[in-house]
Amino acid sequence: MQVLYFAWLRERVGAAAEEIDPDGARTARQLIERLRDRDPRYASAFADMAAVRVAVDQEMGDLDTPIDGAREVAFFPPVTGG
Amino acid sequence: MQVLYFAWLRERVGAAAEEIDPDGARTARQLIERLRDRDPRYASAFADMAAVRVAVDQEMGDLDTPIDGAREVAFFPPVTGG
Amino acid sequence: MSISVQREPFDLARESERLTAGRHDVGAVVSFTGLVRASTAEGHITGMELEHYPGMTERALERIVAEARERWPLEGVRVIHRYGPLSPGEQIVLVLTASRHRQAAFEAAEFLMDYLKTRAPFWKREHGPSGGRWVDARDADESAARRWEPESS
Amino acid sequence: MSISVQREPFDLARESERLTAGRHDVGAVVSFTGLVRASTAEGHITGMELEHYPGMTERALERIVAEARERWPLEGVRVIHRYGPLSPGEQIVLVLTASRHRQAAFEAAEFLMDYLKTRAPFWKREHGPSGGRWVDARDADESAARRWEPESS
Repeated sequence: MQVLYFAWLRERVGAAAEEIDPDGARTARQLIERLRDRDPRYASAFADMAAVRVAVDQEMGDLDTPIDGAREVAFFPPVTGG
Repeated sequence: MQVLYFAWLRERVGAAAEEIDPDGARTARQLIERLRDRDPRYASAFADMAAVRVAVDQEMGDLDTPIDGAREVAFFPPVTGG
Repeated sequence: MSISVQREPFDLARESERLTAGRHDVGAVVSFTGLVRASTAEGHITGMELEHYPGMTERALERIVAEARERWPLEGVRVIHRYGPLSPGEQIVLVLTASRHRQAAFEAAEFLMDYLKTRAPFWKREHGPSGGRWVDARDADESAARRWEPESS
Repeated sequence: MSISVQREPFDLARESERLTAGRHDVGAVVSFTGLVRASTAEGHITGMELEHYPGMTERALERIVAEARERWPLEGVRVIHRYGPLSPGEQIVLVLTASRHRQAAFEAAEFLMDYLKTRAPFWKREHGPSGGRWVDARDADESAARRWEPESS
């Protein structure tokens, strides 16, 4: 599964994209829990879960959106375009 | 006093502007009454008073706006610009 | 110079650039362009003639612009209204507003159009297959203008 | 093609003309141009960087445009959003709407901006004297977007 990070989440994780084995995670929230256990960079990036937004296969979702079979999961802060 | 007419009021009166002696008329309504008595063209132009708008010295007014000392009184239908 | 009453077409890009040239405090520019439609409520038209009241028109537009500036924090305003003969597809009116934020720019542009439609001395005469007719004022325009008056809300 | 995500500046006049060229059924064209301001809530900035999510950005904008077309009778819509480094005074975003009447054109343009601000994956990083900082989302933008949701009114 391709996992993408944008804005300050990208900076804190230290990568824009990485291939990750979801390791049984069935929602975005569970995937974040797996990542946090893996490395302190993720614990820092995902310290404030209220500031984390999720897209699954390029569709806006939330922390409880299922990620089974997804090709691409993205994490980013609230958007600030326009 | 210069009296101006616009749009279909101009067409019915048959003039865009004319010099008129107010002959004691103190409001736009009184001026219209004087004109009506003068010629059937005015009676036709001012047949529907609800459709008549007034400006005195280029300021929007109404039928009861005083015209004493005015240099220019204009009559026209509701505006349709923009 | 924030208002013009003219026969000639206007140039949206040039007017917009003038409003923001060298400015770094404008975050939002809204433009409204009104065009002649070939089909109206009354049927197909081949053109129209816009009559106005020279002198009063300019005063009315200046006053509407001044009122918009009082109501919203605007960094720039431009109003251009054409008169004379106009064909379908041609420009009639341009309203441009510039502000720090989008809400002020949008609201002021809508206000300017609503007031211009109901308070500026212009009259449209449409030409169609069955001759010419003066356009009637629309109640919808009057209601739109009234929403900006606090006493009516 | 109604949406573009690009590094290059856009040409308001050209986009506006494209929307109405040869059309005689458009009575109202509204444009919104968003520009980089030199002074923000956080102080003076020397520039900004707009990051986005290629692929998803286009999908999100297409969806927002489709929703605007469902809600209002539009004759044309155009949305251009830039990304990359931008200096104060530079264009960020263009929204153009064309309709028979002004109310639809104004409302659709405001809706597009409100949704674009809260639903399209862009992130601004401002650069100032004390370094760079990611811009926080504004509650005001979220409230502005919510006014278009019937259940909340």
